[in-house]
Amino acid sequence: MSTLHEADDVSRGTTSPAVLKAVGLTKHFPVRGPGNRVVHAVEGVDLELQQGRVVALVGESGSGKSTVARLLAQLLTLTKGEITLDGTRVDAHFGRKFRRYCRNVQMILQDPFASLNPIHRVRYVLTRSIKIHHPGIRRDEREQLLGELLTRVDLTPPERYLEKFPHELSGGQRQRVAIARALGANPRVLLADEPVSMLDVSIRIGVLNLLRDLKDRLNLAILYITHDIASARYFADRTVVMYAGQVVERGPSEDVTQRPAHPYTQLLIASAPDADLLGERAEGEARGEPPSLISPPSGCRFHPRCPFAMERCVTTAPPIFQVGEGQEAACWLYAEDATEERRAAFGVSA
Amino acid sequence: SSSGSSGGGSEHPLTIGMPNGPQTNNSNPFMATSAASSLGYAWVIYEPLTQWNPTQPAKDPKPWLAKSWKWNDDFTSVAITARDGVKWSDGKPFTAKDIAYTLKLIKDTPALNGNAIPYKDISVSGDTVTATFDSSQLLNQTKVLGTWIVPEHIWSKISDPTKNTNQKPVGTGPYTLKTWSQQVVTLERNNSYWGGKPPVPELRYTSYTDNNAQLTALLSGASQWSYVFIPDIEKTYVSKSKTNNSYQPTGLGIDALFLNTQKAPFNNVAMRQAANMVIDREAVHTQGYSGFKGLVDTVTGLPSPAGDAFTAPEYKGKKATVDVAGAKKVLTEAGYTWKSDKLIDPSGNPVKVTFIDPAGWSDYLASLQIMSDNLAKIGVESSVETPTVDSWTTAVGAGDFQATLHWTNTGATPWDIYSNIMDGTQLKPLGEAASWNFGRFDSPQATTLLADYAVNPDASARQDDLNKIEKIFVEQVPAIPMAAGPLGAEFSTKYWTGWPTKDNPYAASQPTQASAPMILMNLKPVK
Amino acid sequence: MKYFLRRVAFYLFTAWAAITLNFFIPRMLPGDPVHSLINKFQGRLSTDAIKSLYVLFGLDKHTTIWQDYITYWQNLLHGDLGISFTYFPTPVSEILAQALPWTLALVGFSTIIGFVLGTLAGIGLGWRRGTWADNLLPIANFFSAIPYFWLGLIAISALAVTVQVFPASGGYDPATVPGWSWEFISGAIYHGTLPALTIIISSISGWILGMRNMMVTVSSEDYVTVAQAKGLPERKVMFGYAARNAVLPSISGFALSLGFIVGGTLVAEMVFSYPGIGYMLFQAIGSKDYPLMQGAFLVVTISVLVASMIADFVYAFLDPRTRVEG
Amino acid sequence: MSVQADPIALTDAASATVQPGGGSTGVRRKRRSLGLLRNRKALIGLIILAVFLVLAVIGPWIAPYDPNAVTRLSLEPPSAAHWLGTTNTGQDILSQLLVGTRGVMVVGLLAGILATFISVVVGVTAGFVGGLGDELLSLLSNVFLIIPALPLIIIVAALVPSAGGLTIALIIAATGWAWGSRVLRAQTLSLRKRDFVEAARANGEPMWRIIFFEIMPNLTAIIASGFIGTAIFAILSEVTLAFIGVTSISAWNWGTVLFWAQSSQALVLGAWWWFVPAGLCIAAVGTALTLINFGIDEFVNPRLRNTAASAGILRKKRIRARIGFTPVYRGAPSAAETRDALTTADALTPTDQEVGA
Amino acid sequence: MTITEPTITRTATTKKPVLEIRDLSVDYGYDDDAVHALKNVNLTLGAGEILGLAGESGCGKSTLAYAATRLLPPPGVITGGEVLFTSSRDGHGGDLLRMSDRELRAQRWRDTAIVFQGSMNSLNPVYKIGKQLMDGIRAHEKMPAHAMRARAADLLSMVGISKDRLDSYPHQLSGGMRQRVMIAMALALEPEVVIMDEPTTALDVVMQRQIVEQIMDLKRDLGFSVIFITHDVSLLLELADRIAIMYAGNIVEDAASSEVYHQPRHPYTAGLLHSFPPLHGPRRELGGIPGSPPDLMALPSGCNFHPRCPFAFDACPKIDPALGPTLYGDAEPHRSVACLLHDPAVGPGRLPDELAARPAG
Ligand SMILES: Nc1ncnc2c1ncn2[C@@H]1O[C@H](COP(=O)(O)OP(=O)(O)OP(=O)(O)O)[C@@H](O)[C@H]1O
Ligand SMILES: Nc1ncnc2c1ncn2[C@@H]1O[C@H](COP(=O)(O)OP(=O)(O)OP(=O)(O)O)[C@@H](O)[C@H]1O
Ligand SMILES: [Mg+2]
Ligand SMILES: [Mg+2]
Repeated sequence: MSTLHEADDVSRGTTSPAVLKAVGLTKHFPVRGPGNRVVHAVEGVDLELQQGRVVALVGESGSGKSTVARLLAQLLTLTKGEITLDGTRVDAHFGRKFRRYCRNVQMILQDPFASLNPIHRVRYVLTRSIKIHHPGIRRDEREQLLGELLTRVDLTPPERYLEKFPHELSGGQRQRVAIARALGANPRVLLADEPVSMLDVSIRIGVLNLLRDLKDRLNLAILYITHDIASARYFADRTVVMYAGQVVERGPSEDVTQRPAHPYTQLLIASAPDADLLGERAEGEARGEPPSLISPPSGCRFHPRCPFAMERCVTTAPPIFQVGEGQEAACWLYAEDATEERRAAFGVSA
Repeated sequence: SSSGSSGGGSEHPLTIGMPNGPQTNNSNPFMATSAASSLGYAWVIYEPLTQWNPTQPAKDPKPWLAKSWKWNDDFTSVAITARDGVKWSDGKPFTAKDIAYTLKLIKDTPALNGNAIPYKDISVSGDTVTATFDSSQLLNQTKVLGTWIVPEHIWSKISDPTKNTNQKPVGTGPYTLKTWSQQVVTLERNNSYWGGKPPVPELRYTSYTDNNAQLTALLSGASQWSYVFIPDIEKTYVSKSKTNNSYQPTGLGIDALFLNTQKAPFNNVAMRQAANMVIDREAVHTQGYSGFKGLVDTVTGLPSPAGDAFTAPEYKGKKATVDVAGAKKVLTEAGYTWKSDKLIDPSGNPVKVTFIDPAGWSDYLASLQIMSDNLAKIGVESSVETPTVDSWTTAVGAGDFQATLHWTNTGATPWDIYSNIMDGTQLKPLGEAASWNFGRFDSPQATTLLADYAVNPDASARQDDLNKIEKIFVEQVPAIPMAAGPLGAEFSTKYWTGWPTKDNPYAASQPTQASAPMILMNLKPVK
Repeated sequence: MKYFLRRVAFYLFTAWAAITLNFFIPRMLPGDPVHSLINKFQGRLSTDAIKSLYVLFGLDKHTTIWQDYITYWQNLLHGDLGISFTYFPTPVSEILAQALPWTLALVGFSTIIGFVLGTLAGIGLGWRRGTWADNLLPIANFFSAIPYFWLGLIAISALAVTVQVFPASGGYDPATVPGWSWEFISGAIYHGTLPALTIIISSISGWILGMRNMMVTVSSEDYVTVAQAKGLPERKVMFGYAARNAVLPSISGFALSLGFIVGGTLVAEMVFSYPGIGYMLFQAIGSKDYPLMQGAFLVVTISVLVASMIADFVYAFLDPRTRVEG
Repeated sequence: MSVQADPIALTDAASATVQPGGGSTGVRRKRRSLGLLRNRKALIGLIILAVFLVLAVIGPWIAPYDPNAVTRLSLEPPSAAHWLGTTNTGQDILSQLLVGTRGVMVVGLLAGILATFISVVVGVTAGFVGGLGDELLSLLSNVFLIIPALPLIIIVAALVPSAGGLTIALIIAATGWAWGSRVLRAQTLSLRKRDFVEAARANGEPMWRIIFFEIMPNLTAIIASGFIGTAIFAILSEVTLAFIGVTSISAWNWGTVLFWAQSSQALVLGAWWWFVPAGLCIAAVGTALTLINFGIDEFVNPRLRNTAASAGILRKKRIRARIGFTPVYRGAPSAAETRDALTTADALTPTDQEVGA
Repeated sequence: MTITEPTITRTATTKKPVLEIRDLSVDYGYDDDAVHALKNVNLTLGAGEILGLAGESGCGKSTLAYAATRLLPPPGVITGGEVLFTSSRDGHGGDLLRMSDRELRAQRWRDTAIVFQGSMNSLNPVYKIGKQLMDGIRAHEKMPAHAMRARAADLLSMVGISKDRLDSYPHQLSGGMRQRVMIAMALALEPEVVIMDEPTTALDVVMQRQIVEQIMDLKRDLGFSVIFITHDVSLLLELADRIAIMYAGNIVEDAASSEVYHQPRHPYTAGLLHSFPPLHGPRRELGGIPGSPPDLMALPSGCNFHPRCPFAFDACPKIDPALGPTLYGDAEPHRSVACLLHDPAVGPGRLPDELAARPAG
C-alpha cells in the first residue's frame, strides 16, 4: 500500500528528459468515396515519455488511442506533427532506419490471442526478435538470450515454453511471450496498447505487475493505453485523457482520477463501476453518443455532450489550461475569465 | 398437313434427314452453305440441265431441263436446247433465256462459279443456248451440264445474288417450299410439274445436329431417307428392321494414303511398294471405316464398279492383297535390312513413319491406326499424330508430312483421282502450299499423259493415256488407295419403294445430290 | 448508389474486355473458313470452288487489324455482327436471334430451377444436419464431380435409346411447325426436359453443397439463436433468419459462376443437339466462322454479364448492408 | 498438400476452446497433427486419389495390351481377356484407361499448380498491397471470373496448332485461377489486418518476411483447397475438351476414350463398356478431390466440423443436435424412463427422446 | 471421490423463486472425451431480483444461461438436471428441460427472454429492426399490425431510441443503440425473467453506465427478474442483489452482493476482489490470482481451484467440494459456498483471515 508513494512524487515533476516526445501528432485517415473526406482520428496530441515512467492514455473506444500508439511505433505515417527520439526527429517506416527505431521503441498489442501467429512456436517468435535486433549474434548467445527473455517475463523454466505453439498457452502466458518479444529488441520505450483488456480479470493484474517490474528493472518508458481508468490510476504515473482524437486532460494519475478537471474525465470516472461508491452515485448527466470523426463538432469536440457547454465551447476549441500542479485540461471552464461559469458548474471555485 | 389430293396412294410424307446441324433460312442453291444445299432440297426445287449418274460415270447423262445438247469437236462450245412445257412454280414458263441467264450469272459472278468453268460467251437463239469456253471442257462436261437453272424473271431483280438468301425459291422442280423452320423444312408437291404428279405428297427435311442424332432418328423411323455415317451399317441399321435399307455405291473419288515422295522414308519407291503390300485394306474398310466407305482393293485405286470401264486390261480384276513376305523381299532387294526386327534403310537409319490426320476425324484416325499396326509387320515403327484441322491443312499443303489419309475430288473420269495425286502441274516445292499432289510426286510422263487425257477428243487415245497413267500409279505407288466415298443413302421402304439399289442403280441415292427429283419421281407408295 | 455505379462501371469494363478479347482471339486463329468448308465436305465439295469461295466470303481484301477493330466497333454499335461464313450469306444476328431463345429457355430455365431446388435442398440439409439428411451429401458430391457431358450421354442412352421416354436430340418435335401452338410448345418442353434435367442434376449439387455449408455456418450465428429464443415458428427461423442470410453468398456466387454454367450448357447443347447458341459457337469455331464465333461469344458473354448484373442487384436488394457501403 | 499445422484451423480451434493451460496438451496435438486424415471424407478421398495417382505412374506398365493395338475383336463386351471389352477397332479399353490415367492426372495437377500459382501471386499481392493495385488486380480476376470459361478455352485451344496436355494445362490454368485469387485476396486482406502482422511489423520484421513467413503459411488450407478446386475444374475441362474433339486425341486420356466412344457411336451400338468406365473414373477422381476439399473445409471451418465427426454417436444416442433446442440426454434411457417418456409422446422419434417429455 | 450433492437445494434467495436451476449438467461433445462444461449447478432466481453471475472467461457463465433456456448450440448437450420456471404472476410453469418443442416455443420470450453477449451479431442484418421487434410479438400474440408497430415504437422509446429508428437496419445503428434494441426486444412481451449475457462488455464505460441505468429503471418499472452475466465483478457489486461466482463449471459462491464484497468466503472470490484496482480510496498493491485459468479439458482433480488457491490443504486435490453452507452455518442462512475450508468434516475448522470477516448481522 505504500510502494507507490515515491512514484507519486516523480509523477509531478518532469525533471528527467523525455526519451520519446511527440508534438502535435495528427492523423487523418482518408475515407473511401467521393470528396476528400477524412477521419480526424488524432488531432494535435502532445505526449512525452520518460525513462522509468508510465504514462497512461485513457479514453473511450474510438478516441484515437491506438492510432497514437501506432503513430509512435511508426507503423503509420503522420499527417502532421513530429516525433523525436532522444531529441532527434524520426521519420522512417521501413528499412534499416526503421529497424533502428524499433530497437528503441517496441509495441505490445491488446489481444495476445491475435498478436501471435498461430503457426509459429515461441522459439521462432523470440528468435526472430533477437535476430532482427542483434544481428550477427552467436548461436549459443542467442540460446542464452532466449532463456533470459523468458525468465524475465516469468515464464520459467524457459525450456518448457520454447517449443510451444500459442494455442498451447494461456492468455496471460501469451501476453508474456508478446512482452518478451518486445523486450528482445532491448527497447527503451514500450508502447502497450490495452495490453490486458483481453485477459481474464484474475490475470490482468499479474501482467500489469510484471510490466511495472520490468519498468523498474530496465528503466523503461511505458505508454499504457487503456479504457479502464482505475487501472491507469493503479499503474501509471501520469494519465492523459483523450476524447475524439484530442487530449482533454493530463496530469499525475492520482490527481486526474481523484480530482478530474475536464467534464469528460468527470463523466468517465462517474461512469466507471465502483463498488465503494454504491448508492452515492448521481445519475449520469451526460448522455449521447461519441461524435463523428469525419465531421467533428466545431469548437470543443465534447460540447454536444457537455452539461456545462458555453457559447465559446461551440465556436472555439479550448487551449490547454493549467488546473493544478502538473495537471492540465483543455476546457474553457478553466480559462482565466470563466470563474463564474466554473462556480456555476462545480459549486466551488477550482 | 398434306396437300389435299386423295387417290389410293400413300399420303405419308417423306421425312428426310441430314446430320448437318442447325440451319438458317437460306435457299440460295448457289451456296454450299445454304440450308437448301446442305439438306438437299435445292435439288427438288431447282433442276439441272441433265442428270448424270456418278455411280455409272461412263454412261451418258440423261436429258433433264435440257432436251438435248451438242458439244463441238474440241469441247470449247456447247449448244443446249431447252425442254418445252416446263413451268416455273410461279406459273411463268421456263425458256432457254433462263438457261442463258443462269450461265451468264455464273460467268459474271466469280463467287458463284464454284466449278471454275471458264465461260467465254453465252448466246440464245430460239430455244437453244450456246455457251463457249476458253478451253476444252472435255472433263467438265458433266459440270457444265449439271448446272441448275434459276428463273431470270426473279433472279435478275436480285441485286446481289451472293448475299441473297432466296427465302421464297421459285424453281421448276417437283416440289415447292411450303414452310421453313430451323428444324423442319416442309416442301409440298408441285402439281404442275412437267414430269407428272410427284407421288410423295410432302417432303420434310430435318437437320439433325450430329451423326448420333441422325442415326437415332433413322432407327426410330423419324427419318426415312438420309445419308449419314453409320458404323457397321448392316448390324446397326439394316438388320434392325426389314424396311431399313442402305445402298452405298461409289463414284470416281477415293480416300488414299498420300505418301510424301520427297521425304524419307517414302521417297524410296521400295518403301512405298512395301507399304502398299502390307496395308490391310480390308481391315481399314471394316474397322477403320466401320464398313461405311466403299472398299477399294483394286490395284489401280479405281473403285469398282464405277471405275471398271476405265481400268487397263492388265489390271482388270486384280486385287491388292496383303503380302508381308513379298514386301520384305522388295525391301531386301532395295538394300533394306532388319536389326532386331526393326527395319533399317539402306543408309543405316531405322525407318520411322508418322501418320497425320486431324484430331476428330475418327474414321481416318482409326484407319491410320490400323495402317500403323500393319507397318509394324515389316519392322516399321510408326505413330499417328493428330494436329488441328488447320495445321493439318497447312502441313499437308506444304508437304510437311510423311503420310496422310486424304480424299480426292470426284469426277466423271478417273482423271480427277490421278491428277489430284500425280499431276505435275500441281507440283510445288516442299514448303510451298500446294492444292493437290501433296506427296510431290514428280513424274513428267504422268503430267503429260494427264494433260493429254484432259483434252484429247479421241476416246481410244484417252484410254491409252489412262492405261499408262495407271501403270505409273501401280508401279510408283504415289499413294495407297483405301476407300471410296459412298454416293448412297440409308432409306426406309416402310411407306415408299422405288429407291436406287444395286440391281437398279439408276442414280446416286443421296438426298443431297442433283438426282433427288429423279428418285422422288420414281417412288411408289407401299400398300 | 455508389455501389451501383461501381458495379456498372465494372460491368462496362468487363464488357469492353470481353468484346476486345472477342475481336482479337479469332483473328489469331490459324486456318481460314474456306479450307474449313472444304475439309468439312471431305471431297464432296470440289476444290475448284476454293477461289469462288474466297471471293464469296470477301476474304480477298486486306486491311490492318486496327482498321478492323474500329470497323468492328462501328458495326457492333450499329447492331451489325457481320455475315456468317457457315451459313453464308445469313447475317450473324439472324442466326443468333434464331438460336438465342432456345438457349435462354433451356439455360435460363434449368439454371434457375437448379439454383432454386439446390438452394432449397441445401437449406433443408443444412438445417437438419447431423441427421439422416447428411447421407445425401455424398450423392450430391458425386454428381458434382462427374463431367456433364457424360451424364448427358448416359441419360440419352438410358432414357432416349434404351427406354425411349425422351427424344435424344433436337429442340422440338420435327412434325410441328414452330409458333405459339400448344403442339409446338408441348413438344419443345418435351424435348427440353432431358437436357434440362441433366443440367439441373449436374448443377444442383453445387448449390446444395454450398448452401448447406452456409446454412450450417449461419445457423450458429447469434441472431438465429435469438430467433429461436423469441419462440418464432421453426419455418420462420429457418427461412427468414438462417436461409435469408445464408443465401447471400450463394447469390453473389451465382452471379460469378454464371460463366461456368453457360460453359456447361454449351456442352449440353452439343450432347443433346440442342439448337442453341453454344452449339452455334462450337460450330463456328470448327469452321473458322469468325463473325459467327464473335457474335455467339459476344451474346454469351453479354448474357452472362447481364445475368450477373441482375444477380448483383438482387444481392444488393437482399443485403441492406451493400446499399450504403462501397 | 500439407496436412501439418493448419493455421486457420488452429486459430479457430484455439479460440473455440478455452485457452488451454500449460498442461498436458499432447493428446490434442497428436490428434490435430493427424488432422485431415482423421476426417473420414478426406481420408476416403485421399485413398481414392492415391489409387489413381499410383495408376498414373504404373498404368502404362500394367496395361495388359498396347492401347493403340488394333485387333479384329470389334466391340467385344467385357471378358476375361478384355476386362473392359474392346473398341470397334478391337483396342483394349482397360489398357486405354490405364494408360490414359497419367494424362488426366498430369494435366489436372499441372493446371492446378499453375492456376494456384497465378492465384496466389495475384490474390496475395492484391490483398497485401491494397489501393489501386488491389483495385486493378481484383478487376482482372473478376473479369476472368465472369467471362465464360469453357467457350474461351475452346476458342483458345483451337488457337494453338496441336493442343497437347501441356498446352491444355496452360490454357486451363490461364482461365481457372480467378476464383482462387478472389478467395486468397479476401483472406490476405483479413490476415493483413490481423494483429500478428501488425505485431511482427512493430517488432521490425521486414515486409517480405511478413508476406512469406507470417501471411502465406496461414493461407495453406485455402491454397490447398483452391488447388484442389482448380484441379477438379482442370480435369473436367480436359476431358470435356478431349470429348468434343478440340484437343489432341493422340495421347490417351479418359476424355479421348470418351471421344472415340462418342464418335464411333458406342451409345447407339450399345457398347456401354466403352463409355461407362471412363466416366466412372472421372467421377471417382472428381469425387475424391471434392471429398478432400470437404475435409479441408471442415478442417478450416470448425462449425462444419463437429457434428460430422460425431454423427455416429449422435445416431446411437438418438440425439438430434440443432440450433435453438439443446438436446437433453440423460444417459441410455432406463426402462422406467422410457415408460415415462411414452406417457406423453411417441418415444420413437429422436426429438421426443431428447425432450424426454 | 465427490461428495454427493445435497438432496435439497440450498436456496440463497429470500424471495419467491421464478427460475430454479437444479443439478444442471452440460457437456460439449457427444462422445467420451466431451467437455463437462457444467457440473450439477444449482441456482435460484427470486422474483424481482437481479442475480449476478460472475467468473472468469470460459468458466461456463454463458453455458449456464443458454442451457437454462435450451438455446445452447451444438455440440452442447444437457446431461441432467431440471430448470423449473414458476410464474410469480399466475403460477404457471414447468421444467424447461422436459418441454416439447411446441411448449418451449410458446414459453420462450413470454416467460424468459435473453439478451446475448455481443449485440453486433444478435440482430438479423437483413431485416429492419422494427420488423425484428414485431415478429417476436407476432409469434406470441394476435395483434393488428398498427398496434404492433405502435408497441415496437414504445419499446424503442422506452430504451431511449427515437421511434423513427424502426426503419433502420442494424448496421445503421451504433453498438450502444443495437444493445438497447436488444434489450427492448427482450422486454417486448414483458417476460418475468430476463437473462443478460454480458450486455455491456463490448461497450465503453460511459455507454455501459447508460445501459445499466436503463436496465435498472426498466426493472423498477416492469418488475422482471434478471440474471446478469459479466466478468466485471465491480459492476455486479453495484447492480446486483445477489451474486453467484462461478469457477470452472461450478458455482463456488452464492451470496448477497454486499456480502460478497465485504465478506468473501471463497478463496477465489477473495482473489477476484483483489484483481480490481479501486478507482477511489487508498491505492493498494494487488496480487490477482496466481496461475492460469483452468482448462476444462484437463481439470485439476478434487477442488478445481486448488492449484491456484493460497489456502489449499491436503484434502483439496482429493475432494470436490459441493455448494453448501458457510462455516458460519445458520448465521448466514442465505449464502452458500463450495470450499472445503467451510466443511467442518475435512476442513481445518477455522478460516484464514481474508475469508473470515464476521457476518454482518
Ligand atoms: N486504418 C484506418 N482507416 C480509417 N479510419 C481508421 C483507421 N484506423 C483507425 N481509424 C479510425 O480512427 C479512430 C480512432 O481509432 P483508434 O483505433 O485509434 O481508437 P481507440 O481509441 O484505440 O479505440 P479502442 O478503444 O476501440 O481500441 C476511429 O474512429 C477509427 O474508426
Ligand atoms: N462448442 C464448444 N465446444 C467445446 N467446448 C466449448 C464449446 N463452447 C464452449 N465451450 C467450453 O465451455 C466452457 C464454458 O464456456 P462459456 O462460453 O459458457 O464461458 P463464459 O463463462 O461465458 O466465458 P466468457 O466470459 O468468455 O463469455 C469454456 O471452457 C469453453 O471452452
Ligand atoms: Mg484501440
Ligand atoms: Mg460468455
